[in-house]
Amino acid sequence: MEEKIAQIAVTTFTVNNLWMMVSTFLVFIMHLGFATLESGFTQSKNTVNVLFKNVMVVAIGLLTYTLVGFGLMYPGTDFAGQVFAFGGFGLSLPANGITDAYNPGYTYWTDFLFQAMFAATAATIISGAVAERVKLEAFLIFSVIYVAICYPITGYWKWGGGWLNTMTTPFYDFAGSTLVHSVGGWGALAGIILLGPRIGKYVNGKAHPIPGHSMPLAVIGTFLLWLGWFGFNGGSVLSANPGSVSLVLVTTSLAASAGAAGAFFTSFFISKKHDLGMALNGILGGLVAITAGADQMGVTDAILVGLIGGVLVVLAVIFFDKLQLDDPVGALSVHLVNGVWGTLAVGLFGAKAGSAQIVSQLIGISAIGAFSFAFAFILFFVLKATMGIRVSEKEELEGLDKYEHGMSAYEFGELSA
Amino acid sequence: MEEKIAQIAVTTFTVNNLWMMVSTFLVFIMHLGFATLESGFTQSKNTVNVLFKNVMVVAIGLLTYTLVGFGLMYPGTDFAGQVFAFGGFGLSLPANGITDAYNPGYTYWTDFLFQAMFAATAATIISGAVAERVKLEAFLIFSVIYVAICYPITGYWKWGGGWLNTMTTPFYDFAGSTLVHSVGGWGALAGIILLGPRIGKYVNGKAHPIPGHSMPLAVIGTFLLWLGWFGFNGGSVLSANPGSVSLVLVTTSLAASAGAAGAFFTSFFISKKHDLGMALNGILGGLVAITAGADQMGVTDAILVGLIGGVLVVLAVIFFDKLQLDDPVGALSVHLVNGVWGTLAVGLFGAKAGSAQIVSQLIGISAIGAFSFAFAFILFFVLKATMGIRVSEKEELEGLDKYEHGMSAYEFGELSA
Amino acid sequence: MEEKIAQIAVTTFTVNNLWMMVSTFLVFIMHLGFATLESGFTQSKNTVNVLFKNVMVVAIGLLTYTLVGFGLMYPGTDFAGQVFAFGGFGLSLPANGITDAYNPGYTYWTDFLFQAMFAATAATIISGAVAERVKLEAFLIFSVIYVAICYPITGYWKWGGGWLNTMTTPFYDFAGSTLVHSVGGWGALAGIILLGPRIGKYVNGKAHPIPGHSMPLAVIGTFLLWLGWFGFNGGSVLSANPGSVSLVLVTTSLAASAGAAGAFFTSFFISKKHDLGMALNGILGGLVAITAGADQMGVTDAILVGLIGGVLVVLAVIFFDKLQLDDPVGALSVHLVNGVWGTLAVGLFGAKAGSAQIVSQLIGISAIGAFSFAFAFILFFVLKATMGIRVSEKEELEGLDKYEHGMSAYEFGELSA
Amino acid sequence: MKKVEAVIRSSKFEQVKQALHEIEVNFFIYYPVHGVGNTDSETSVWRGVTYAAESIRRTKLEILLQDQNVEKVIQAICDNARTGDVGDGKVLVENVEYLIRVRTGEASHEGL
Amino acid sequence: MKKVEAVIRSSKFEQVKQALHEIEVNFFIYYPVHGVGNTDSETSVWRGVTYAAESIRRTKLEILLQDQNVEKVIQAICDNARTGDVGDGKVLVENVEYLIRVRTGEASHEGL
Amino acid sequence: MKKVEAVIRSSKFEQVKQALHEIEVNFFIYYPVHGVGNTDSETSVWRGVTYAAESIRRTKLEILLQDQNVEKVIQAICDNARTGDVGDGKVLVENVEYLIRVRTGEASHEGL
Ligand SMILES: Nc1ncnc2c1ncn2[C@@H]1O[C@H](COP(=O)(O)OP(=O)(O)O)[C@@H](O)[C@H]1O
Ligand SMILES: Nc1ncnc2c1ncn2[C@@H]1O[C@H](COP(=O)(O)OP(=O)(O)O)[C@@H](O)[C@H]1O
Ligand SMILES: Nc1ncnc2c1ncn2[C@@H]1O[C@H](COP(=O)(O)OP(=O)(O)O)[C@@H](O)[C@H]1O
Repeated sequence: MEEKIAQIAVTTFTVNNLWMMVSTFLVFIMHLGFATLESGFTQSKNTVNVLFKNVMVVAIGLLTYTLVGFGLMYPGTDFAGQVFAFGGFGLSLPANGITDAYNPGYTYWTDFLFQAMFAATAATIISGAVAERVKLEAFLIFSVIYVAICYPITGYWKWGGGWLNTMTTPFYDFAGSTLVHSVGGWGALAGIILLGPRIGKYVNGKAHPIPGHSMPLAVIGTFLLWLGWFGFNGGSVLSANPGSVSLVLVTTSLAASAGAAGAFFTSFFISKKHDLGMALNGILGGLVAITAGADQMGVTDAILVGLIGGVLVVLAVIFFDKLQLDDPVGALSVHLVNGVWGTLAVGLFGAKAGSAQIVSQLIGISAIGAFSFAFAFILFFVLKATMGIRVSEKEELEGLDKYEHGMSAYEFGELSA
Repeated sequence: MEEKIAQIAVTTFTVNNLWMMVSTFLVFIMHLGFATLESGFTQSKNTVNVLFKNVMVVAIGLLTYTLVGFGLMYPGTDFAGQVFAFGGFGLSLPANGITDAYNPGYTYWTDFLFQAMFAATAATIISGAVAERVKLEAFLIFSVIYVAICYPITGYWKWGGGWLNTMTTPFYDFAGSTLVHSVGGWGALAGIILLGPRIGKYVNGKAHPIPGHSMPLAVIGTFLLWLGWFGFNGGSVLSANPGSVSLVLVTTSLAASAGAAGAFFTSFFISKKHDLGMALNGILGGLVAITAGADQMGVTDAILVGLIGGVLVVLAVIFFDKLQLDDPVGALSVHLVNGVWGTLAVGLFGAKAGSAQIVSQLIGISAIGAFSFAFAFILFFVLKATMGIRVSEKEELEGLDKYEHGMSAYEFGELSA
Repeated sequence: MEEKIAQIAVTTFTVNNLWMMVSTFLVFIMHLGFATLESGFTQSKNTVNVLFKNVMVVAIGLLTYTLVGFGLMYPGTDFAGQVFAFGGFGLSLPANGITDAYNPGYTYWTDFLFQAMFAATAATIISGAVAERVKLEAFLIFSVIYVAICYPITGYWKWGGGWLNTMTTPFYDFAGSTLVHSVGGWGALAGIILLGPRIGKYVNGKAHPIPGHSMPLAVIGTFLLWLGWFGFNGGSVLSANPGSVSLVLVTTSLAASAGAAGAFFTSFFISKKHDLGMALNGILGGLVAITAGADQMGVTDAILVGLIGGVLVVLAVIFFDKLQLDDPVGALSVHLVNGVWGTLAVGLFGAKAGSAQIVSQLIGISAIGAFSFAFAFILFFVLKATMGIRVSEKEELEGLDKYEHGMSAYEFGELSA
Repeated sequence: MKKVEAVIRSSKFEQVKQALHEIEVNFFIYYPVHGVGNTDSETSVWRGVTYAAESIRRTKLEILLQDQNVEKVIQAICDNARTGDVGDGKVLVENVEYLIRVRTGEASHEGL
Repeated sequence: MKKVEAVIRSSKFEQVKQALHEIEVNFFIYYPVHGVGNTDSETSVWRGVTYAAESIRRTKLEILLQDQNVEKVIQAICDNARTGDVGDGKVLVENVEYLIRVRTGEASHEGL
Repeated sequence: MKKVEAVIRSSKFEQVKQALHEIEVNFFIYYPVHGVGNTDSETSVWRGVTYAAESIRRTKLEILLQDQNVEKVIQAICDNARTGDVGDGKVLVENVEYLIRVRTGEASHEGL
């Protein structure tokens, strides 16, 4: 009898942990989403390169996060309220790491893996923005350091219990509009500035489109990212709590849908065509925007946040083109702009809305933005000064696949020849 | 102690809700399955258009179902046994909406999202059938209205507790062979009739094949649909009940496999070639067929229902071509014919077999068929008379992508040039 | 009260079964992973053929395993310690088959479906190795027999409770490095030997590369396989035990990542290019290698096992090319070599390491290797002598799609014409 | 013997093919090409930027003919490839010195 | 100088290429084309409908040659592209006025 | 009238196109081809085996010109397609007997 009652706690723990594992799988599949989206939105002569970056970033990101990142981001409760802390290298199973004494929602291992899948996302966001011209080795080194050091530090500020979390009105970022997406977005901005645009992108100050090579890949990517977001946001509840998780899934889906609608109408208004690329970016914009407050919004809030996100994506794409910031896949518009918007929206809509919260949100956005932009800028700058970050003109024109990889993404010769 | 025991109910509710959320994800991914299947089975000059429809149908479908559909389909228990009922616009969390007092299997939010993912399916089914010639705006307006009004009304008749559910021998449709698939299929039939065939499809009364442009996309679509069906059927148990859900997964898988086998042999017999497209449609036919009785069938029943479904798909494709009903992706053969077959099979095989059940099944099939066909026909007819439902000949010949979207699905120029 | 307490056991059972169902879905999706990986790594003139095999192998595999395989592999506890046993044809729900009296982790139906998804994997592994030249009918017949008889017999030796499981130091193979992957790999080897290389692969003793036609498909395949492996390994815990399952997920992910890193460095060292195909194979090599001991390894063990797996893949690909064993997708290097390596690694790393274990591992590897290679060799040999196993030279040169299927995988004519 | 090369709208290809078959021209090759030129303005859109497509998709046909058949083939192509809008394409005639049929090795100066 | 154009079965391309290399013809271009004509009947199937493929995949080669080399190149192509079945393709010879090498700008009437 | 055919590096195509537009050559077609020949050695890798790519991707242009314009077009192409490395390609000039504009049916021996 006693034993049976003890089983209740175990079973509850098992359910929560199961949900967190499922969320981990969903976040994992976002990496395939990024790989397909980014390769679909870029040229076929660079497809192997884009895919290679996305594959290696996951692998290297996981290993790096194992070695350093996890210890930096979650140093433990002894380090609350600080700016920097480190819990040690590598992983070591704490006492009770596999029972609910560690956390009522998940084991130490689940915790690590869920967080590690998140971490690799930030680097992957950058990979799209610098695509078609960045040197592979330079990018991989950048990713390792960014995932190992920058992302965990700002992550610690909030999720690890650092200073942003211990302010009077704590900064709020439910699942990472700022901590993940903007951090990726600021890194992307630094990279774009230091790399410069692709050859031929801006001629006499006018943007000259370089269409992506495969819309089916882009659509596969977007759907997989939406799917993955169920785990990204839903898993951020950190337990299988039925009410909280299912609300988060609803707000996430409605924001994505509203984002599509917002981008659909805005882009049709601007170009009189039904722009598939913008609709896809609109979905992603809505998803990024809802991420900061997915558990705080009602149905109408979520739709509004997503709708505005979708409109913002379209305007931002055009705006960045005006500034000649060449972003092949729209990473800035999706992750940076909507990361900021979504974080701010927590102060404007939903349960936490209020002026104190707005101030806290602005503090968080600025502090994390400043730190991660500066970090990325310096890191890219050092790489540029030393090994170089951009491929040769010849390589860029003939395609990175040929020179860096010695292969083509497609061989249809046999087929149609 | 008391508290711990109370926890049992909460944990049980959490497990059930977790399963329903997983099912929701699986049904969601069916939309990617439809997008890839339909674009694979159509020409590359229309690929952006096909993808665009599939993306927007999900987004718009979710928003529409939020606003109207859910209230029409599940008006609440006060409206049992009727033909039409409406529970109000929008979503509003009922008291106890996030505890097992709402439903032992899921929260209000999970309920809504699971149902909303289903709803969008019906419109997506139609999108394949009318592909390569339908006007985008007309189709989107059709979808909004169909998902908002027609699908919820017939859905209410059975699942919402309406008259088909309160007959002496209630009509039985476990997961929607009729309520979802046939409803999509009848809408598709109406669209096909009013649109007419694609230019060049029937020359002098002979069918002239228009091959799809990518078999890999079609295969990806079929596997994702099969995967999604685990949630479509498995989630229709409405709880995580181990025995029921796992039986449903087995009958679903075996029917899909038998459908592949049935189509494989039938098509080889007819054409002496191993027709991949038919094998894929056979899988889908088997899946649609088992849907109505997935929880009522034994192993052998499931195999027979699927096998016949696979044979029927092949014969139906040929039959519809004889009638010059041009259905680019086989939506009629898969969803309409097997929707009807599967619903009927509940009266012939498995636990519910019997003449009273056969009669009830026929009543349900006919009533829902008549309503949804008439609804779709009138709706398409009005759209045809007003804004027009078909693109110009020039647009159709040169491809919808160029005129409606101003882009191509693929740009391999850079690669092979 | 009593009733509520009884509910604890039911709920616990429900959670465990839920996890096993999720694992089943993940293993199912591996089949799409194989389909896309194998078609990406082969020529576009044979794509329909490769896809067709992968689709039909799943369907036929499930039906075959229903009829014979499950009864051969899991004959029941009365048959412990033997070499051969048979529990009867077909499926029949045992008493208590849907309660935890059957098994605390899953129902009879879940058990069957999880195992059936595994079984089809072994045949699918072979399909890649014999691609681009094997006769479709011969391959399908081979698959049916291999899945129905060979795989279950060796599977019974260990997992079904046969002699390898009742040795003093039992052979250990957690999730099937040997029982699934090597069994597939040995079958592949037999097929490759009896078929001979593709025309033009070895000219004057030198390997002449025949590049695959689509790297995006190969990347999609690899990510889906990694995803599926979470269920393949995680599900092999046979319950949702939080500590065990989450550890397995971590070792699995780290081995995959380390495999990518191992292959990345090795192949760069050899060819001075960043070889995407090798990175993908490295991930798979790491996954196969960790499979035998995923629950016995620590973090560092897992990384080492995966790293060595990744290095081995690259060396093995080159080695098999030296031997003129033509393996279009690297099935031998991934599944056979790493299946052996991973099984052996259980004796070298982690909790079970020790000389007695090494001996047992060698016994298991050899016995199962000898049996399955001999079985496959004889079976292919008989097929070769009777119906023939290789297509005509003309068919091979012009592509199997044209002759066996009467269609092309891609039709881009409309697009670029 | 002559070689007639025609660059036409891809959407008109099926119709031209039928017309050629009707006048018993059963052998030819065709392939997709990009045409740069005066065309019906086609606006493309990519990520919010509207631009004039700098090239359009055309199909090129190559037909080997005996001299006396050139006239009617050109007529058939022009009649069937025409829409009347700018961008209908061009047909040109070149001289071919001689032709060999691979299967038999037989050569001809007039066509086979 | 002459231009030899050959339309052959794609499956014979590798063999023809080797043969050309053997007679020291190391420079040429090739590309895929669709051939309409007498071919070994190929039946295609799409969704249950069997139909004759209206075109087949062929590879076209273009080789620039000095006049005296034309003969042996044609021989090499015919010998190696032949299967003996209908549909083996055609080789034709055209006159080229002159040729310029882009790298150097040098022109020639005989070939480079 | 002449037909100028140029086989150039695909990466130089944009530059050549601009140059042609500058000298008012606004009409032409182009398509991708495989070039076999002396090229800057490109090593490819497939599954651990390094090999010399046996062909490279080139773009072929076809431009119809009045005789007097041939010279300057060749100049423009050569100037802009040149990198100086082996593999820059070839330009050749052929004679065209006459040309018909599909839209109007008008024929010309000098060009349109
Ligand atoms: N001088 C030329 N050389 C090669 N191709 C040409 C030439 N002139 C036109 N074309 C091709 O023919 C197509 C249609 O020609 P265009 O002059 O635009 O239309 P139209 O003949 O109706 O005036 C162009 O897109 C181009 O591809
Ligand atoms: N008059 C022609 N003009 C252009 N291409 C031709 C012509 N005749 C034949 N061909 C091409 O050569 C291919 C083979 O020719 P065909 O006459 O069918 O075979 P064979 O030469 O063996 O009789 C055809 O498919 C077609 O593509
Ligand atoms: N005789 C020829 N016939 C057809 N194409 C040729 C011929 N010679 C060269 N080419 C094409 O031109 C390309 C470049 O020529 P190549 O001789 O390699 O360089 P370069 O002219 O700089 O010496 C080759 O790849 C080939 O495609």
